[in-house]
Amino acid sequence: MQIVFILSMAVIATGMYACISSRNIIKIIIGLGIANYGVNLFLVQLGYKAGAIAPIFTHAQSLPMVLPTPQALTLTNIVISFATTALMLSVSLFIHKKTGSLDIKEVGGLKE
Amino acid sequence: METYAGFWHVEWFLTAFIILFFITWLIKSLGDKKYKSGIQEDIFLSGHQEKEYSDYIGSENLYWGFKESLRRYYSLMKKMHNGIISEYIFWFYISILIVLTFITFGVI
Amino acid sequence: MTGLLMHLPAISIALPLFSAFLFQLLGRHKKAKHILAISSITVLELMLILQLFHVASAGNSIYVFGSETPVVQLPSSYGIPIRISFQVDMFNAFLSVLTSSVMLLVIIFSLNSLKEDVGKFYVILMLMLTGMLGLLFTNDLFNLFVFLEILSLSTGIMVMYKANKFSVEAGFKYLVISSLSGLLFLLGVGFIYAQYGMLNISVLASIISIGLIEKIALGFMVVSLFLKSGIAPMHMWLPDAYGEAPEYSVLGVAMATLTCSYAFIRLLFVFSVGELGTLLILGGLLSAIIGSTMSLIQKNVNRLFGYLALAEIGFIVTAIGCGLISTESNLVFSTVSGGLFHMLNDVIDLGILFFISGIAIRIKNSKELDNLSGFGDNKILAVFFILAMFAVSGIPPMNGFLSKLIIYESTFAVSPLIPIILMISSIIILSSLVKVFYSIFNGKSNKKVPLNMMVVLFAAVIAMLVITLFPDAVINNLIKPVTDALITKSEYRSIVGV
Amino acid sequence: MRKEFSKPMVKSIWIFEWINSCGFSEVLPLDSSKFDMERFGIKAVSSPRHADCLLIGGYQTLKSIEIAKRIYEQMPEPKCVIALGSCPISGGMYWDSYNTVKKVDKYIPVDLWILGCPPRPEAIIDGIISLVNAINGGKND
Amino acid sequence: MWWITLIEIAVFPIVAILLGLLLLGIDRKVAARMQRRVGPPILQPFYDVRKLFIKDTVIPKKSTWIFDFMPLLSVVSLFIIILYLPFMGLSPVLHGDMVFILYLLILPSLAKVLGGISSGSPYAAVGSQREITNMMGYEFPLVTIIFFMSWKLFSFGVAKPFSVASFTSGVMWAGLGTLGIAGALLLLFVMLLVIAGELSRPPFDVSSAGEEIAGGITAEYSGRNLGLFYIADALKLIVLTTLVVVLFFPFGISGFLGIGGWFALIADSIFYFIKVLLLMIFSETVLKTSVSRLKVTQLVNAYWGSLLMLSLLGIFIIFIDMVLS
Repeated sequence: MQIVFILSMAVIATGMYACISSRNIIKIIIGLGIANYGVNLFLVQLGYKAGAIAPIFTHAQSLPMVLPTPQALTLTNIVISFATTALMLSVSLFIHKKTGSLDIKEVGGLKE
Repeated sequence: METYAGFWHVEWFLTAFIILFFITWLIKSLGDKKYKSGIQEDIFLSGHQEKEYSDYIGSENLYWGFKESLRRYYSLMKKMHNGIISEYIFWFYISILIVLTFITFGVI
Repeated sequence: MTGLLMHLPAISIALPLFSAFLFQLLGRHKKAKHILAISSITVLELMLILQLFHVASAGNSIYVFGSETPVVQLPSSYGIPIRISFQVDMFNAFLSVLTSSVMLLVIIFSLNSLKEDVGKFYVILMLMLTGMLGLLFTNDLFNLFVFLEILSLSTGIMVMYKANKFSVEAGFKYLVISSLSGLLFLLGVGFIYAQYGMLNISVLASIISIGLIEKIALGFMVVSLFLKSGIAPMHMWLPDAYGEAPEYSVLGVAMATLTCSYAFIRLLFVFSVGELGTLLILGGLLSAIIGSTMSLIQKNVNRLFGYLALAEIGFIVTAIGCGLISTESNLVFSTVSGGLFHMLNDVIDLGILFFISGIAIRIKNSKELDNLSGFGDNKILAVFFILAMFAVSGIPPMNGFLSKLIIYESTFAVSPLIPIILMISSIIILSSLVKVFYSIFNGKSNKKVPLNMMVVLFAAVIAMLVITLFPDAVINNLIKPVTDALITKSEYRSIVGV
Repeated sequence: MRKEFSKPMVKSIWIFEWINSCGFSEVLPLDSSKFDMERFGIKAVSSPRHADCLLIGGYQTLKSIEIAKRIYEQMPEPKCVIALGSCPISGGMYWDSYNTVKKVDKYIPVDLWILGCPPRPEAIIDGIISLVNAINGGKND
Repeated sequence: MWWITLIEIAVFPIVAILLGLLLLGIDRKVAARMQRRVGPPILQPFYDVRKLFIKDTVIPKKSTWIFDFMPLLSVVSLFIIILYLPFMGLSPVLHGDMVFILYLLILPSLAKVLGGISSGSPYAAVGSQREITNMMGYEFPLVTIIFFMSWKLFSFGVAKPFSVASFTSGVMWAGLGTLGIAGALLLLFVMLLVIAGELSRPPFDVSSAGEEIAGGITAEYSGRNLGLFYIADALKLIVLTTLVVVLFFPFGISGFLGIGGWFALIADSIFYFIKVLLLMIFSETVLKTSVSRLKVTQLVNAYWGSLLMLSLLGIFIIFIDMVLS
């Protein structure tokens, strides 16, 4: 259990590091995506019980079941991060059309 | 209206304002109102006859004195707001560290 | 009638969503879309006002989604609250009325400045309103994350609505910032869930014992909401977003930021985390200083008002921070009531400023301060602007002065340095507003101001004058119960009897 | 017609100096402790809007008389003009040059001539006092 | 009793105008005497105002309607401040608190600035943005001193530490050792310089700089508008010196001499007049004759730098003194 927790924290850390170190907008979006996957991983492993089966009630064997709510949270988060990434990608397309480059220095037109 | 360490009464302020506005209006009406139109109404530009001048001072150089005296502060601000998104996120990470240290070590 | 009252929180979310969906069906006739938008928002506002009075008289009301009778003790074997529930107390009822009236004014203000994509604009506006009302009413942590994301996405699109080079960049930054903050908020929710296995705020508040894990979880949640409401070191996206948003709906974006600040105020007070008070004060003071000094050197008028909004958030956050730190109940009450009263005044005063700049930009169709001049002979606009300038910078007898008076005279008991810095930043705000006054009300050009914009301006100014002339009435039966609802957590916690 | 000087004007006369050449070096000591003009309520002012008297000194060229006339126009109504030194009277030393204005009176109605090239500070003070007495005595023109 | 206050509301401002103009006359006379000049008669300001009210009031074509309204607003706001301060040694007519007075002190110069801006002349626009810079400057030390003193009142356990009435209980010198008195004198010195700044007197008169920007803010004003600004300047002198009297020397003389009734009233007002006169002489007449004008950047550096440090030093000394005793 501890390993997965540390792994998810590592994934989140890499995602967040990718956001600040990359100079290209697409890489920032990818970084955000990775961080989202890290959070999803963290959420899913919360309800994990050793040897339990998926929480599907229709004619399920009488074995202990994994906790269903974190999986619901993860599903919603996946949907939301999907929508946000799609929107950001289309916006970066638009930015490229308008400013001709994806580098954050050129794009950063709004100075002080 | 009572506040923690003071108070504020609107009604007295408004009555005083109305009475004193009337008194000042009386004082002002003592003066002379009429004047000769024409050249007398033009703006005094040390005597020069500017046909079309823009008397408007661009918003860039208003408060030059204040900006000049706080030059170092404003150059720091220019560097801080330089429009690069990864800088903004970097500031967010710094704030996370500050908040987490503050909240875990209970620094009141 | 009482049936309707029971279902109000759910209806207040469903109505904007449903009308957002309807706009697509109406196809091309613009007139119907305008009517639908205005009518749905007015109906919503009346219901929310009704709810405000109901809550004022009958205390908090809770609404549970998905169980037989809407208001029932939460069923399950031994009372784990697994259903999503909305709780309406005096604080978020008051803010919901404020939000919906702001949105109504924004819609009326932008009636004739929308060319052809009327439906698209109203869909985004309705989604923003859904996000805000959901954020206000929700009693469930994960639900708060979902509504935060809805609000962020729709406000991001609203900032990008003008689709020119700069607004797209501002919108992109807004989206990146919001998704990052949503991400970390979810991490905090995950930690809380790992520890207690439940997500209902009021139940958590009653059984939570602040240990290390809870502190880290609350830290993550609160920091991401700081980022979303633009407190000092993380504020750079705010002037970009306000500067580049379309001039008729900037107030909507401003309202979104204030709703995010509601979220973290609610969390901090419900979970009674005292340590963050000093941090809030430092962040508030820093944003007051940066907001006021940076607004002096701006050239774009809405960007300048964006920095003013940042400074005003600084005032509110400092007052709330002092409320968190201090222990003596009288001091806590007056600092928090000062902060909330300033939230109300700030929305109205900034509203007037944004409406006037909206009118100026619409007539001169340029955002630069240098070519907005030409309203010298418009007497009404000049008087309104002067009143708003007095109000924002807190010159008596305007309403801004009332709330700033409460803030100064209560935070000074915490430490005299705080009101000194706040007062200096409000003087600098005054000078940047004088600069805007000089740019706008300079030349003479008899351009006609569209009627609907003047109606909206009149409404905002009347609201300001009502607060100015009857401060005791406003404070005693509006601000006092709202502050009590926020500070006395007992009713908020005990409503979900576990 | 010009509004006439009235009695209360006399106690405080604010002058606006339009002095080109040597006259200024004579007007300067008026503020000094030796010839204190402030004891008569006379104050040098920096904008014609505030001024009552226009002090014209030094030789006036065709261009500068244009500006002087404009300044005179922009002064509020009860106003007077004091010509300082011989240059405004008859062009002074430069009477024979082509562009000096020989007689300022043709362009601006002058009320008081102070002779001297340049007139000494006492002469200026004495001139202004005589103007004050003239106004007190009712002879306005 | 409320009609007595109405009468006082109407009478006090007129008395304040006369007193203010008288003080201005004495100020110019003393300044002249310092330069070994004879100097204008004491009643010179009265003649100036009378003359200004006779002259034409020229309204420039390019100026907006605010140009004509603002002199009125600046005089009205000064009248209102006088009612809230203990004028002529009596207790204040209306009860307000220090934050309100601090904010109301901004209104006169703000009205002057708005008038200058809407007069359409570039000289006035430059003058008014200098005046705002000046205002931003002198607020810092002023606010620091006043908030420190109310904090001191608060630590003494006074109920309403911000109300003017509690200030008149002589908070400054209460319970101070020798060190504290030195700190208080330092604060008084800073306050005198801030007063000179607020009146935009010579070392700080960047806004109405005669030579550089011909006439500064009031370049376009003439006739009765200028007269109103002249009266506003005189009233501001009274208001600010009364503010310093409230902060530093609020005690009356009648208690000391032990005379009661009407004589106490007269004795108090004479003592008040003497206090105001001395304060005015030391604060701005001395400065007017000895120091020349600062540049705008030096102005802000002076306020936010040296004067602020001085006031913090004074506060620190008093704090140490309070801790020791």
